[in-house]
Amino acid sequence: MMTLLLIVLPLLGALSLFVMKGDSIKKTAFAISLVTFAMAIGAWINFDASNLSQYAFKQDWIPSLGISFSVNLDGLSLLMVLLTTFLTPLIILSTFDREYKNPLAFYALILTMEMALIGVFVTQDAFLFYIFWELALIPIYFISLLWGGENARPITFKFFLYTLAGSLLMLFAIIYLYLQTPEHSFAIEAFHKVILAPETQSWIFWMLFIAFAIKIPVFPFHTWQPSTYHMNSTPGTMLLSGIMLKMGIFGLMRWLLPVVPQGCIDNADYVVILATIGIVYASAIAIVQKDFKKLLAYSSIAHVGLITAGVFSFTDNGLRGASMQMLAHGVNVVGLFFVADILFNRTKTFEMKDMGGIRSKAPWFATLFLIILLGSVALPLTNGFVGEFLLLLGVYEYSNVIAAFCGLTIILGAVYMLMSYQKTMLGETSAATKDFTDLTFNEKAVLIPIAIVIIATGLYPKPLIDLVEPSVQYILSFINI
Amino acid sequence: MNLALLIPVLPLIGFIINGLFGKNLSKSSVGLIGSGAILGAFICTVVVFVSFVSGGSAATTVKAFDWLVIGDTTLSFSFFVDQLSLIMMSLVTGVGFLIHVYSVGYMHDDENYNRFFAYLNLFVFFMLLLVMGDNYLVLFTGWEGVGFCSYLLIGFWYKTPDYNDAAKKAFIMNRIGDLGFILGLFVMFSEFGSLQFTEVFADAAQYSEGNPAILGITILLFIGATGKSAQLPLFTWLPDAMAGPTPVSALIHAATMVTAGIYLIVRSHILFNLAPETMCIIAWVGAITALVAATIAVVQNDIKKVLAYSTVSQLGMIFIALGVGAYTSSMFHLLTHAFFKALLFLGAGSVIHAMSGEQDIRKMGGLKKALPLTHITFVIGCIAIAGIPPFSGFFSKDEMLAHIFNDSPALWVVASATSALTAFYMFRLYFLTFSNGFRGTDHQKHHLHESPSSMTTPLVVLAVLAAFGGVLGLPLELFGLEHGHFLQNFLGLEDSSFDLSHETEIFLMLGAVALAVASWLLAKRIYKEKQTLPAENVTGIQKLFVGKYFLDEVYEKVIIRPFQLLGNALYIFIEERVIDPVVNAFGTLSVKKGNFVKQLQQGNTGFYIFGIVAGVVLILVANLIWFR
Amino acid sequence: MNVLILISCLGLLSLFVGLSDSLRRYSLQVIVAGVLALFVLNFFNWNQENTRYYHDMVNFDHYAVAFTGVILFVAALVFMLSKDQFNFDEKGTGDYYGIMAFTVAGAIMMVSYSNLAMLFIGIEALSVSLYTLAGSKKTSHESNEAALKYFILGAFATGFLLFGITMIYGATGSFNLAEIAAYVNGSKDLPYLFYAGLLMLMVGLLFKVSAAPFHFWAPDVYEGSPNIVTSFMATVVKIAAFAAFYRLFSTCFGGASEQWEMILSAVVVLTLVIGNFSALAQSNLKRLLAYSGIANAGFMLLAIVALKGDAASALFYYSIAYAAASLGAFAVLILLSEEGQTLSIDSLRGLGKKNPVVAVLFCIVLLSMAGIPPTAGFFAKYFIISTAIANGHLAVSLIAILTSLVGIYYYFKIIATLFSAPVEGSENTIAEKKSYILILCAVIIIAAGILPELIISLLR
Amino acid sequence: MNEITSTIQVVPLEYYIFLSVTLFSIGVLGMLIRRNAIIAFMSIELMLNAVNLLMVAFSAFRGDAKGQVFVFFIMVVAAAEVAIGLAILTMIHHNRGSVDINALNKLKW
Amino acid sequence: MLEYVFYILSAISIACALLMVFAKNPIHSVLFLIGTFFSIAGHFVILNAHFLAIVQIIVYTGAIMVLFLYVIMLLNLNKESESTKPNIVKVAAVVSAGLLFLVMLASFKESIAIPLPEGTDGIGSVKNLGKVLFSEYLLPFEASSVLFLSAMAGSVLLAKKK
Repeated sequence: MMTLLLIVLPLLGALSLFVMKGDSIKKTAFAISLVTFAMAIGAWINFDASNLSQYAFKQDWIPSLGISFSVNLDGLSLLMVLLTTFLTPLIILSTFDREYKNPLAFYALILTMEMALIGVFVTQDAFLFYIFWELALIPIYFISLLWGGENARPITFKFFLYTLAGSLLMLFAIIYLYLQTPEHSFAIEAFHKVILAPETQSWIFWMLFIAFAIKIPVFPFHTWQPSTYHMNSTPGTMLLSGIMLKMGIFGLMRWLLPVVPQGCIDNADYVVILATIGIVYASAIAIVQKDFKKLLAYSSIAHVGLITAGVFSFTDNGLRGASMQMLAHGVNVVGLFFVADILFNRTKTFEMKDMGGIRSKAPWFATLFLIILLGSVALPLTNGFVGEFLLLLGVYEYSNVIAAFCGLTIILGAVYMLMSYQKTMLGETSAATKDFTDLTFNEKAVLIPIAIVIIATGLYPKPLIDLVEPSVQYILSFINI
Repeated sequence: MNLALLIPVLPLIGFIINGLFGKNLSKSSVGLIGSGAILGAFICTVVVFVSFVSGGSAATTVKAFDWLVIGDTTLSFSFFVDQLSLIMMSLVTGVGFLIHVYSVGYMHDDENYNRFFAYLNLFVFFMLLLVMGDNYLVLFTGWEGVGFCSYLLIGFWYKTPDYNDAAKKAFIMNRIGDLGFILGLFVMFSEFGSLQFTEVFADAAQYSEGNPAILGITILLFIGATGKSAQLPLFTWLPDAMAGPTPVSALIHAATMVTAGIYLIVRSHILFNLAPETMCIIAWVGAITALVAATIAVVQNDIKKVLAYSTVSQLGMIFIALGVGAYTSSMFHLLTHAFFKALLFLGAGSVIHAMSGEQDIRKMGGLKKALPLTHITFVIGCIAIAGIPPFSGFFSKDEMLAHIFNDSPALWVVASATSALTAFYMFRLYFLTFSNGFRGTDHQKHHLHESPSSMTTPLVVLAVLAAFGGVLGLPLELFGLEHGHFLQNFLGLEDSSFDLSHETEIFLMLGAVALAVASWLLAKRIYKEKQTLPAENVTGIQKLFVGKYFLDEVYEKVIIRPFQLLGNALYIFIEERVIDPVVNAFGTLSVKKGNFVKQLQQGNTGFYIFGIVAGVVLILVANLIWFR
Repeated sequence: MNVLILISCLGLLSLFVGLSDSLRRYSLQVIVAGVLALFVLNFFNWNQENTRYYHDMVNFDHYAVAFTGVILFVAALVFMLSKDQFNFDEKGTGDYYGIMAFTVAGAIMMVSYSNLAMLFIGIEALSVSLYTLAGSKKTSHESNEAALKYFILGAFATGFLLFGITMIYGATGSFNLAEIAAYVNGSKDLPYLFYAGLLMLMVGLLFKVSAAPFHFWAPDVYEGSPNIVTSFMATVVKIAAFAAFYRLFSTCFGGASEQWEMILSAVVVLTLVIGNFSALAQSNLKRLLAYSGIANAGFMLLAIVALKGDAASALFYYSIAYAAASLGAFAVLILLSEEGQTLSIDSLRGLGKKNPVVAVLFCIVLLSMAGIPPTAGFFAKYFIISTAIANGHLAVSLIAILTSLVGIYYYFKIIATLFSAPVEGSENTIAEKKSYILILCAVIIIAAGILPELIISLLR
Repeated sequence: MNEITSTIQVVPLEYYIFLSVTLFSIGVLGMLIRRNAIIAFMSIELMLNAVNLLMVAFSAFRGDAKGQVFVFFIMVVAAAEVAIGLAILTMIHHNRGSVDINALNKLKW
Repeated sequence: MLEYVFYILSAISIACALLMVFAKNPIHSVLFLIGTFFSIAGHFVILNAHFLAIVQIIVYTGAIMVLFLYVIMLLNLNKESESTKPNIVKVAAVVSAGLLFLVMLASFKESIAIPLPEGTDGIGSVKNLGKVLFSEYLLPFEASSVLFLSAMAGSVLLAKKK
């Protein structure tokens, strides 16, 4: 029931906004997202990680087609739900000092998005998964289109159609799998039972993988991403980068590995190589970016490339690392994009060469940025390290040469992140930054929780790892037959 | 033993207080908190040390909390208290405390006073993690953490772009090494299934010499060490790191952080002993680094740069010793070097303080009178580093040289040459700074003054240590006790066998001393008596030295530029000309196709009839072909 | 059966109402009330024991009753939408309603026939009425042109249809579906005559459902006809045509499926490609809907390709989803045209600001057309694709899925326009308008999306 | 009445098919080649007649009256269509003064 | 003997059909079409469909073609004013119609072996046809009245002037 409530609450919240006026809209939206977060925490408190189906809710929906509204929480789902519900209030809070036109629609869309995202993470039915998956795309389409910056329309369309193309392939694969299930059911257990020939698994694998890969995005399916992140309003970018791309990785772990294990094993080499190329490629491009937001976009590609490689190492370390890094990346990237937003808000530019010296003007800002940056470059005792270490270890167990290449992210990540920090924060102030003001209360209220989470989960990740451990083992049990 | 937990925690508390609330505290309380935290840690260390020794010197593990789950094991955040870590802890907290005290005076006028102490405390925290960790991952945590603090402190004066570049360079070069380190950990984990020191070493005992996995682990760990301890090819960051405040140079870039590589190898010596090839590489990398850095130091004119290259050179020497398996002497030299190099840096800081920030020794001279205390301590430091008895450097260096000779005379030649050069450039530095007349501006001359007592006290303490630190390594036979010396017996490391005769030993000792004294005299002749100043334009091989072997330029041309070009090329040619257009092509093609298909709709009924007829014909033909 | 008789009577009644000067203004009420009453009456035909009437001319089985219900309901909606739409001359309204009622009668024949003669008469009753309706705006050149094009091409296609029927008669000696089916299933080697006849018959039907390459009439006729007639054609007529198509092929020709499957698959692909890509390049909303109708036809044909399994319920669901979405779109179109707006997509700019309710409802409609869950449009496409895959038509299903991406593009282009800033200087005057039909359609779309089981279980 | 059987005996069904297809094709040709709507209508009538002929032939060869009944319906429909078609034509001629089917291409693309 | 009748009738119908298509004047086309209809009525006769033959003449020539003539006269279309299509289109038209002809022929030429019917004498008679039509085919018959009604109302609506 709790799981259902987690889905329904944001939706009801979104609807309730329609009776609100003025400032109370965003406050209500924030309150609702906080309550959702509290519920997720509540779910966590009484959680028994070893039980893979908790707070389950199941209601037949289209029984004749074996479709049911079946949701529950396991460790992995709960982790993602925690991420989503933690970030959404922050994303909403990040807008408090900004003016967005038509706030009613804006916050309603954000809450709807939260609903769809939670749905994606908790569903146990492939059909429902697909529905939430698509449903998540609609709010972000509108957010991109209506609140996006320059060239919002063509860029939104590219992003939208690109991801949809992948989704449609996924739909095809899901239907095919459904038809192969013995009892004609969309339930994930039924999918687990499907036995397919290796060749069939292979093409199903690619269909599903491309869908996820576009969302993640894995090189070379990434080109929608930098422009979309760059053009979008900050909440849009945060939603996309912080939570939405996790859908792809989550999809890999929940819907790809256990369902077509042989296909995964047969094609893992290609995927890992693509991911590795993506890491180096995106890092190299990030290094030469002059625009801060684009730099973040490319850095994100590099990070998720590593996560993908980790997932496809099929090792417990790789999957644990992927889970941890999903959380870490979500938190960090939201923080970083908010930093970009603050920079843009004060300087009206994303060009790093026009900035500098902000540290002396805004010590709070500089320090919090630094902490988030450390998470991003995976310094030990920050959240990024936990994930990255486990991921690299996982990849190493898969192939030591590839691990060496993936490991370049340790160096290259430091190069571009420190470069951006230096260009924006250090040095003498410029014309654009001479009147830079330090963080407002609301801005602090966003960045400080992020910083705390970065350090707290870096210092003591064990509860989280314990949380996902049974799920990871369960996923692996399909691969290691 | 749980007191050990407090040792790293105290600096952390200091960091948090100073970092979060330092802005609102008075400078004196900031200094008090910062230094007090380290002092507390030092006291705790001493207490732990004493109880450790009195408790029969049994290594113990103190667990803080479970940290990570890797593979099938849970890695805990635990501290390991044994002889080695205790020595390092004492060094870190002891020297660290002195430098904190020194900083109270040195940084007194800085607007970011609290930030400085916060960073220093954080550094000490990470350094303690590094030396106290009971597994490689905690060690790595400290390892990365000190690198990060070094970044913060080098770029402490962040308004100057050069300093920021230096900080970034330091961090990134460290990270290159760290990649090696972390890969080494992976190999280790997959080989031993653990990263716990005790477990790894216990397992390693079953491996025979020359095992490829061990070889891989040791080489990768050594790559990590080259980054942190500034060895070729990753040493160029250290001289640039002098951009940071001088106490930082003393603490991080002389006494503690840069010795982390040595600590790592000594800590893992059981593995390294199984990999003779790696040892050979270490020795030669150390040798080349030592010589290269020494030659560069000879022509440097920046007081701190001379010391920096000297540090690189000395570390190189230690690596030679490590490479020949002389772990105890390495540790010995590490300690004495920490004393005298910290002393020298702090002395240099005192000089710079007096000179209002001037660092060029050509513009100094004759400071003997103005800075008497600094002068005395600096001389002690110079003599110690030059290896002239009876100061500490003599003992440690001599011991290393003897071991090196024992293993490879060729290395010994290099090491001795380095040693001679060390004496030369140190006294060059000394004479140019303190002797003869003052060469600076009138304003500077007017301003010259001895530093406050908060700065000189640490100098004196360090001078005493630099002078008498050699006691640690006095052969116990002199006192009629058993074989070896105090440090050796205490550490109980598995050094390589040592079979030189006493005669050879004494001969080597005398030779080294003679060389050092000769170098001293040569420096005195050139720089004191002839009053030669380093030329503006250098010629011949000196160009190479002044240009620092053009390593920075080579890196720039061979690695950095090509990589940037690659990034640009990927961005412009692959991203924007291939991948993106391919994706966009689907869109544009669709629209084009739409416009084409649209043209079919001519509006002309006759044409539509054609369409229908054509359709029927096609269907019937298809039917005829397929199903006839 | 009673429904069929009564709808014809209703048409007659409308004609009479149209004649009387005093009753004329009630003609709309009469027809709407009549059709709704029939819709209710139709429910009683469900699960009747004897479904075959008049020497097995018509068979009101579940399939027929279900589709009759849909046709009546959609027709009722179209009639409701038609207020003030037939105001070309004062006297004609009742006549138009009468003719439309006859069209519905033809449509009901098309969904319930069990004899080719009834199919033929049904198609012709439908077509002949539509020729008139297409040209009903007599002073408009577009309407004239639409009527003539529709007539010439329609009659031409009838020729092929008849040729096909003749051939099948020649081969089987019967017009009765059951007998033909028995013949098909009974003999191993069907004569070639039969196959060719089958294909000619298929051509005739493909024309009616506007499948490529027999679709050319559709965009022109849709655009030229009065809006209300277009909405009628796009919904009632199309559903009837598909129902007839499916009924024929599933009852009679399933046994010979390997013969036409490939050809029909090729037609599906061609239809999807032409429909979607042409729609992509449209700037006129009505014409875009016409092409989107062609694309939808491609999808519905896929159900016929699949034929087995749940294809009937898939087609049924699709019909409802498609009709609801189309009607919603036409409701907006009619709102626009009532205000004298051009029907270009750009005239929708700023609607989101001026009239958010209509904009959001239209948005729901468009989402359904694009096939975004959880709207009815998604399930419609899903059921069809699922059935097609289940019957092994993987390649054509994949193409259908991918071409629907193109569809998504142009539907979302409209959505984007709805919410983009209005053109400078132009006053969008539909600000105050409401359309209950639009609301109803949106509700149906959402309800059918949330509870699809209710609909698909009907024909299982 | 035994003439019928003899007709069937002397003229094979194929001939009727041939004749019917020929007439049908001529009708199609007329549709394709002429622009005059009246001629197009007549071509359609010709096509329908070709179908009628064939239908009657089948009916005769099968000895089954249903075919002939169907022809009856075809005639009915043809008559109805002609009525509508000519009405449309009249209307268009009234509006535009031409019955050239290709001149009607306002609606396109 | 009968086969010659068949050939002659066939020749007439094909020739008249062709002339109908190619005649410049619509009036001539109408007349040629009537010729075709007559010859088809002849075919009906030799196929023993006497009733249909009569209906053919009455409905087609008597009603439909007269309607055509009437419209042509009414609209003054009896001029040879039709702008001809370009030659390329004509060639294309002939080619496609020819192709259709060939393909249909190829598809249909294999007839089926229909067993010779027995007792088929009276099938084309009014009595027999009436029986079939008003028993078995009553519903289509009634339904076609709907069609007629619709066509009637439609024609009136469209053709009447304001």
